[in-house]
Amino acid sequence: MSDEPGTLERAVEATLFASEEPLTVDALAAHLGGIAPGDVQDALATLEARYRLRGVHLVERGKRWHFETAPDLAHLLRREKEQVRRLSRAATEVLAIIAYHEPVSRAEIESIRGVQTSAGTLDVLMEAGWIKLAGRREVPGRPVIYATTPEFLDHFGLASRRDLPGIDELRAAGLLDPVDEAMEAAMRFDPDDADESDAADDENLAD
Amino acid sequence: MSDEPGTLERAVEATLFASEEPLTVDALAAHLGGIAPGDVQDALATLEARYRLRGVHLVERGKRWHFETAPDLAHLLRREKEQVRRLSRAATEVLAIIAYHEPVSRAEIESIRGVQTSAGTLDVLMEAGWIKLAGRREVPGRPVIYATTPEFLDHFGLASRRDLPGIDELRAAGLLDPVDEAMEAAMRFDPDDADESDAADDENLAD
Amino acid sequence: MSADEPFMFPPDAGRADADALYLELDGWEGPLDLLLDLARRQKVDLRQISILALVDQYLTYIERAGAMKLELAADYLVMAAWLAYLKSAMLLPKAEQEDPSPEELALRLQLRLQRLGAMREAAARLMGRDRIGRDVFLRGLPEGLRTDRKTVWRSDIFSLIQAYGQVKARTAPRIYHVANRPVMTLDSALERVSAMLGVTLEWMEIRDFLPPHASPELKRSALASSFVAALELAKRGRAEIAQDGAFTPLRIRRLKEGAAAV
Repeated sequence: MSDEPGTLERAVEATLFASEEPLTVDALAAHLGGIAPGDVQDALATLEARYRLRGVHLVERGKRWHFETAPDLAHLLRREKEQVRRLSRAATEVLAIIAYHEPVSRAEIESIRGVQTSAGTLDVLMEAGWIKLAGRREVPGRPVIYATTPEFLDHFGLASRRDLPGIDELRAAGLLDPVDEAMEAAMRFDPDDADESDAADDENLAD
Repeated sequence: MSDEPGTLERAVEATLFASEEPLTVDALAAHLGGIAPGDVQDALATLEARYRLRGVHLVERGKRWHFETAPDLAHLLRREKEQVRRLSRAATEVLAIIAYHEPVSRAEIESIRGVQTSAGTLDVLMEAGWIKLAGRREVPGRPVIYATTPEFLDHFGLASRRDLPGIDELRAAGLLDPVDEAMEAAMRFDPDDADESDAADDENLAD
Repeated sequence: MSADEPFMFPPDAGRADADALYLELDGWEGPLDLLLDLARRQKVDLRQISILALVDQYLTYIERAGAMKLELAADYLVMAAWLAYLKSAMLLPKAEQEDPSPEELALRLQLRLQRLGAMREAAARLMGRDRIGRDVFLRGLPEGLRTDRKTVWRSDIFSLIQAYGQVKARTAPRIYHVANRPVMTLDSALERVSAMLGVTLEWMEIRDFLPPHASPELKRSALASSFVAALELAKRGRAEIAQDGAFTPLRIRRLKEGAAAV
């Protein structure tokens, strides 16, 4: 650390080191006594760059910032007892479906998985703090809908939902659209012809 | 952090960051897979120097190393937030009675007010710094007696208690008229006084 | 058993033993899931799988499982029945097709499998990310940030003396004043009417009994009292009352001693 850090930079650094949870720019600004959020943002950018090569990184997850160890050092730090909850395959699928489709109802989850989802699966994900109730869908029956939380982004190292692996490709391929919609699109086109060419099919499925 | 840190340095940095307790050189060396303690010592020295000007310092206490907030930034860890609240009617009455009659016991306050006074009300006035315990009345039961403080005079802009208007002056100012409104309010069940719980009392006290 | 490995036995291979099959079933949740695994084992793009081949595999699987006396979930059997129907429809000549066509049903199934496949892959990639507590770690000993709330109480001298004034006003001994209202009591009316009846035997109108210079309020009270007094005297047999019609003047006259009341 050859060049001397600025006062605000040091303050942001100390606050994020000490904090027990990730902090937003606004929370940092408020904690530091009403600093302009823009200045905090600048300090975060400087810090992020400074730590980029270090054993500890400054990262932004869902608009909240925290320090964490560098991913390449994982092998040194793995604990003897696994801290991470092992999810069942059902739970990982449900989590992925919620993350890629949110907000989504239980019926929609089930229509993708083709099986009923036990209440326990959603409970596990709620308990982990990765999904939350996100209101109700305004359709008959007003089903509850689910969405992911900032803790989800945090845990999986995602800056935002746009960072979900492959989400752009899946969306472009129409694989995040409901089957009914894809059916309609496919029927407009003769499916036999569509099968001839992948490109045509892709276009067709991407609504 | 302009110059690139060494591998061991990064490993030590990440390990100390993630550790739930301060670590000795030997513990670090063992954790990192049998590195020579001398090399760990060197890495610690380099790190200590690197962090010297930062918002977080690497420090050794009793042969154990850990990161901690730079001493000059310790104030960031504890913030005080001030919240201004208006004294409730009940508390104002009790304060006025103490001011006019001091020193006065709780039983005396109640007999003047004509209603029970919760302990919470007196606590609030103590917290505000406007009343204090002024010993005990030498009567059976030796009840605690209360009096006002210099802060009380200060806050209310009084040079001394003699500046408080006398009964005749109050009457002349119409403040002794049994105003319908005042009557009505007084006859109502007073939740401040009825509720013994401090928490509920606090809520009620904030008008 | 990892999710990515094909954990199904090949339908035409006899190498899977009963235990393995049982375990596989245990881990599965439903027909789509099973179909997806069958489809994947064709090692082709999901968009190009042969639904016919898939149906064959599934039905073989159910047959095998059934033969092993496993309790198959209703889901499996419903799907099996549906697929058997789909297969027969696909084998029939086109002309005899109903709506929706087997092609449509097959396409729908294909689309569903694609979507489930995409989500399974996404889930695997998600789980493979650098996860907190497994690959990256947060600070082990955070000092923690604390915000202490302090209440600053506020009041003013006017509120204070007003409050005291109100306490005093509320607890001061109260004196009640009852306004002197103009009334004639029944007793005085009785006295007055008896006295006036004593001077004559002629009929008198009730309003002649009222005090001549009284205020309107007193007159109303006197009228009521005098009327009640007249009734009382009539009851005692000392007076008689007459009225010619409703709302006509009420007349009163003294009765001679011993005479009966009217």
